[in-house]
Amino acid sequence: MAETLINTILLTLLALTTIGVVRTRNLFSVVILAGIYSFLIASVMMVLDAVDVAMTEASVGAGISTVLLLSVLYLTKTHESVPIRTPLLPLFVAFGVGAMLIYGTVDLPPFGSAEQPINQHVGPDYLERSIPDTKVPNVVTTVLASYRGFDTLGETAVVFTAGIGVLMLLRRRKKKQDDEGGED
Amino acid sequence: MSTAALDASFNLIQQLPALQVVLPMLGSVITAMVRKGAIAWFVALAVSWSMPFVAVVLLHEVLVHGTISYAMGGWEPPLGIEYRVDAANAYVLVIVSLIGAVVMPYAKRVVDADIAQENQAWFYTMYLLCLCGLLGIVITGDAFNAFVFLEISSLATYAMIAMGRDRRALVAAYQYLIMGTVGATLYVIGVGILYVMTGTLNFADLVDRLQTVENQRPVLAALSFITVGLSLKVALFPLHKWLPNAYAYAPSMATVFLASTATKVAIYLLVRFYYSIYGPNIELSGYSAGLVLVVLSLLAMFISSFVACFQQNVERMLAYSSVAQIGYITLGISFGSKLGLTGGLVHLVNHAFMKGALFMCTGAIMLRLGSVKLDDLAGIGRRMPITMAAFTLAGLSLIGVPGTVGFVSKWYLARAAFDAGQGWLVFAIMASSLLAVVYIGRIIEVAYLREPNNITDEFAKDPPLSMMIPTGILVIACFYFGINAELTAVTAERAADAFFAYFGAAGQ
Amino acid sequence: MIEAFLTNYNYFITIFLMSAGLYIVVARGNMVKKLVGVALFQSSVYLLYLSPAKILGGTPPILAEGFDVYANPLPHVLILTAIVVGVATLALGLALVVRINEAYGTIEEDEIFAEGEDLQNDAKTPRVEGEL
Amino acid sequence: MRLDVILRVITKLLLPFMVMFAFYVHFHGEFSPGGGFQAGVIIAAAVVFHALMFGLYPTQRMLPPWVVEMLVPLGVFIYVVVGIVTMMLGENFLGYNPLHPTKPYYGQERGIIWIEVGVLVTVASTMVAIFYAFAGRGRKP
Repeated sequence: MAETLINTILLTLLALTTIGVVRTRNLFSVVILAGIYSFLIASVMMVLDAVDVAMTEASVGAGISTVLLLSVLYLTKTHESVPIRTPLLPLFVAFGVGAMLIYGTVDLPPFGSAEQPINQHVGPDYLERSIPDTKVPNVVTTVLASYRGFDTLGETAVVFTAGIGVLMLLRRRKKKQDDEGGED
Repeated sequence: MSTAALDASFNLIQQLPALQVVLPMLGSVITAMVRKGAIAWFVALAVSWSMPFVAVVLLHEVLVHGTISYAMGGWEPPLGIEYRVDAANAYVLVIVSLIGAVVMPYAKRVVDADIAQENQAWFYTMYLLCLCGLLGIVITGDAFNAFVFLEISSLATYAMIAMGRDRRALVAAYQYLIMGTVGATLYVIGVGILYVMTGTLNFADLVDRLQTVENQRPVLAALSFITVGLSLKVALFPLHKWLPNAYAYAPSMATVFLASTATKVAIYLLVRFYYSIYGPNIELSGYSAGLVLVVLSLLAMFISSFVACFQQNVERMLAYSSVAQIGYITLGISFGSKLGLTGGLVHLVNHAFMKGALFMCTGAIMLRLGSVKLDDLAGIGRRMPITMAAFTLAGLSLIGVPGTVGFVSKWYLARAAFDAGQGWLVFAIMASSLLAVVYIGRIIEVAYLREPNNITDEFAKDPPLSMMIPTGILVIACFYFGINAELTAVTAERAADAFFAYFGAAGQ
Repeated sequence: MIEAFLTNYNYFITIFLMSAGLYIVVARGNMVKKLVGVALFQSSVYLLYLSPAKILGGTPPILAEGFDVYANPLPHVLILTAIVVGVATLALGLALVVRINEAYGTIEEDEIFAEGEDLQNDAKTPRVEGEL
Repeated sequence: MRLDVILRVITKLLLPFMVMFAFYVHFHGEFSPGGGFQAGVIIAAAVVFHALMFGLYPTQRMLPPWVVEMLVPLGVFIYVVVGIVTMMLGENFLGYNPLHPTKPYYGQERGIIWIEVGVLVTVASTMVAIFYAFAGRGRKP
C-alpha cells in the first residue's frame, strides 16, 4: 500500500512539473523544471524497482541534459517568443494521441501484478538463468551485457554517432584563445 | 589456441548475418580513428564493396536452404536477440548494400566539394553508421533491436544532412530530427504495448503469442502507433514534410544514398509488421487500414507529383517526386495481396535505381554549377551532355516508358489493381505518370532547348569518370531490369512469399 | 471506479506526459523548448515500459538470499537503452540549435520562416553560404 | 574566478573520489546497480566539474581534445573486437562462453567486463567531447 501511495504522489508531482514546463516561457526555468522532472521520474523509477534505470536517469536526465541545455541557453537566448501559430493542430495531435493511448492502455493488465504476460514469459527466464549462466547477481547487468548485449552495442554506437555528429557541427579547427571563459 | 583450431571453429558462412552489420560498424570506428579523408574514403569503399557480397551470399543461402536464424551472443531467440534472414529481408539487404557500393566511388568528388576537409573522415563515419543502421533494421528479428538501429541510422542521417553547404540544411536537419524522433518514439510506444500484451520482443515469438491474446484492443492500438511512427520515417503522404527540405539541402552524396535506401528500409519494417506479424492475426484486406493506405497513397501520388511540377529547385522537385513514388509502393502494399506486395517490392528496388541515378546527375550539376535551380540549368544539355543524357534516361524510367524499370513496376501494380477488382486504379497510376512527364519534361526542356547562360558556359562540363560510371551503372540497371524483368520480379515474388509465410518454419 | 482509476494511474500519468510532450513539440516554435518537449515525450515512454515490470511487494532484480519476488529486468534494460538514445538525440539537436542560432541569429522557427527564407522559396539562394 | 579558492580546493579534494566512485560503479556493476554507462557519465561529470572550476583551457591541457576524440571510437572498437574474438573462437557474435577455456560462466564474466569497458570509454569520452564542443563554441560576437 505504501508503495502505491508514494507512487501516486510522485506521479502527481510529475504531472504538475510537466504543466509547469508547458506553461513557462522563460527557458531557464524550463530547463530547471526539466531537471526537477528528471529527478522526480528517477524517484518513480526507484519505486518501480528499476534501480539501474533510476541511477542512469538521475545522472543523464538531470545531469548531462541540464548541463547541455544550460550551455545552449548561454550560447543563444533565455526567453521564448510567443508563437504565432494557432494552437488547434497541436491540441488535436496531443488529444488524438492521448485518446489512442487511453484506448490502447485501458485494457492493459493491472499495475503491479505478477500475472501478466511480461512477468510470465521471458522475464522470469532471465532471473532464473542469470546465476547458472553467468554467476552475476545483478540481472540487469547480465541482460544488458550478455543476453541483449547486441542492443548495448547498438546503444554505444548511438552515443558514438551523436558524439561525432556534435563534433562535426561544433568543433572549431583553430581554437581562439580570447573569447572563452569556459564556464557554462 | 593454434591457428588451425581457429580456422576449424570459425565458419564464415555461418557468421555472415552478424558480419553484415558488424563490418560497417567496424569501418565507421576505423574511419573515425584515422581522421584523414582519403584513407577514410578508402575504408568506406572497402566496407561498402564487401557488403553486396555478404548480402548476395545470404540471399543465395536463403533461397536455397531456407530461413537463417542467427542467435546473437549464442542465446536462443526469445531470450537473446535474433537475426532472422528470409527471402524478404535478404532482398532488401541486397538492394541497400548495392546502392551503398555504387555510391561510394561517386562520393569521393562530391564529398571533397561539399564537406570541409577536417570533417570528411567523420562524414564517412556517419555514412557507414547510417549504412550499418539501415542494414541492422532490415536483418534483425527483434522489435527493440530494430529501434536501436533505427536510431543509429537516423542520428547519422541528421548529421549528414546538416553538413549541406546551405544554412537551410541546418533547419532541414533540425526539423527532420524532431519528426524522426517523434516517429521513433511512437514506434517504441507501439512496441511497448505489444510487449506488455505478449511478453516478448522477438518477431517470431510475437506471431505465436499474438494469437493467444484475447483482448485485441491494445494490440490494434499498438499497430496504429507503429504505423504512424514508421510512416513518419517512410514519409508517407501527410507526414512527408521533412523529406523535400532534407533531400534538397543535404550534401549530394547523402541525398543519393538516403533517397535510394532510407525510406525503403522503413517501408520494409512497416510491411514486416503488417504482413508478417499482424498478417496471420488481422486480415489486412478486410481491415480498414488497407483502405486508408489506398487513399493516402493516391493523395501522395497526385498531390506530391503536382507540387513537384511547380518546384524551382530540381532536387526539391525530385524529392517531392520521391514522396509520390513512395505512394506507388504503399499502393502496392495496400492491396493485401501477394501480387500487390510483389509490385510494391519491385518498385522499391526500381525506384532506388531511378532516384539514385537522378540524384547522382543533380549532384554532378551541383558540383559544376553550385546550384540546381531550374533557371541555372538553361542549356546544360549541351555543356554536360553525358550527365543530361543519363538524367533523361533515368527520367524516362521514372515516367514509366515501356522497356524501363518504371514500366515494370507499374505493370505489376496495374495487374494487382485488376486482381483486387479495382481496375480504376490503373487510370490513377497512368494519370500520375502524366504528372511525372510534366516535371521531368520541364527539366529536359530547360536543359536542351534554352540557351546556356555565361556561368553555364564557363563551368559546366561533365563530371569525372568516378562519378559518371556509378551514374551509368544505375542508368543501365534501369534499362537492364526493365527489359529483363525476370530477376527482380522472381526475387520479389519470393520475398513477398516470405513476408506472408515468414514464420511458417518458426511455429504456429 | 476509484479502484480502477488507481490501478491504472501510472498509465494515465504516462498518457498525460506523452500528450503534453507532443503538444510542446507541435505547438512551440522555440527550438530549445521543442527539444525539451521531445525529451518529455520520450521519458513518458520510460514509464510505459517500467510500470508493468513492477510487481507489488517485489524487489529490484539483484538476486540475493531471502528474496524471491523480483521486478522484471528486461524493461529496465530496454529503458536504459532508450535513455541513452534520448540524450544522444538531445545533444545532436542542441548542436544543431547552436549552429542555427549562429547562421540565423534566432532560434524561433517562426522568425526563421518569416525572414522570407522559408524553405520552399528558392528565389534568393546564395551560391555558397555559411562556413564550409 | 579569483574568489573561489575554497571551491577549487574542495574540487581538487573531491575529484579523486568522484573518479574512484565511478570505478566502483563500474566494477561493482555486477553486484549492485551501475555499470559502464553510469560510470562513464560520472567520469565525464568529474571532467566537466573540473572545467567549471578551473576553466576550459586548464582542463583541455590536462585532457586534450584530440585524445578525447580518439577515445570516442575506441570504446565501440573494444566492444566490436570482443564480438569478433568470440566469433573467431567459434561462438556467435558476442557469445562470451569460450572466452574462458573451461568454465563458460567465467567467460561470460570476462566478456561482460570487457564490453563494459568499451561502453565506459565511449560514453565518458563522448560526453566530454560534447561538453568541449559546446563550451568551446563561445557566444557569437
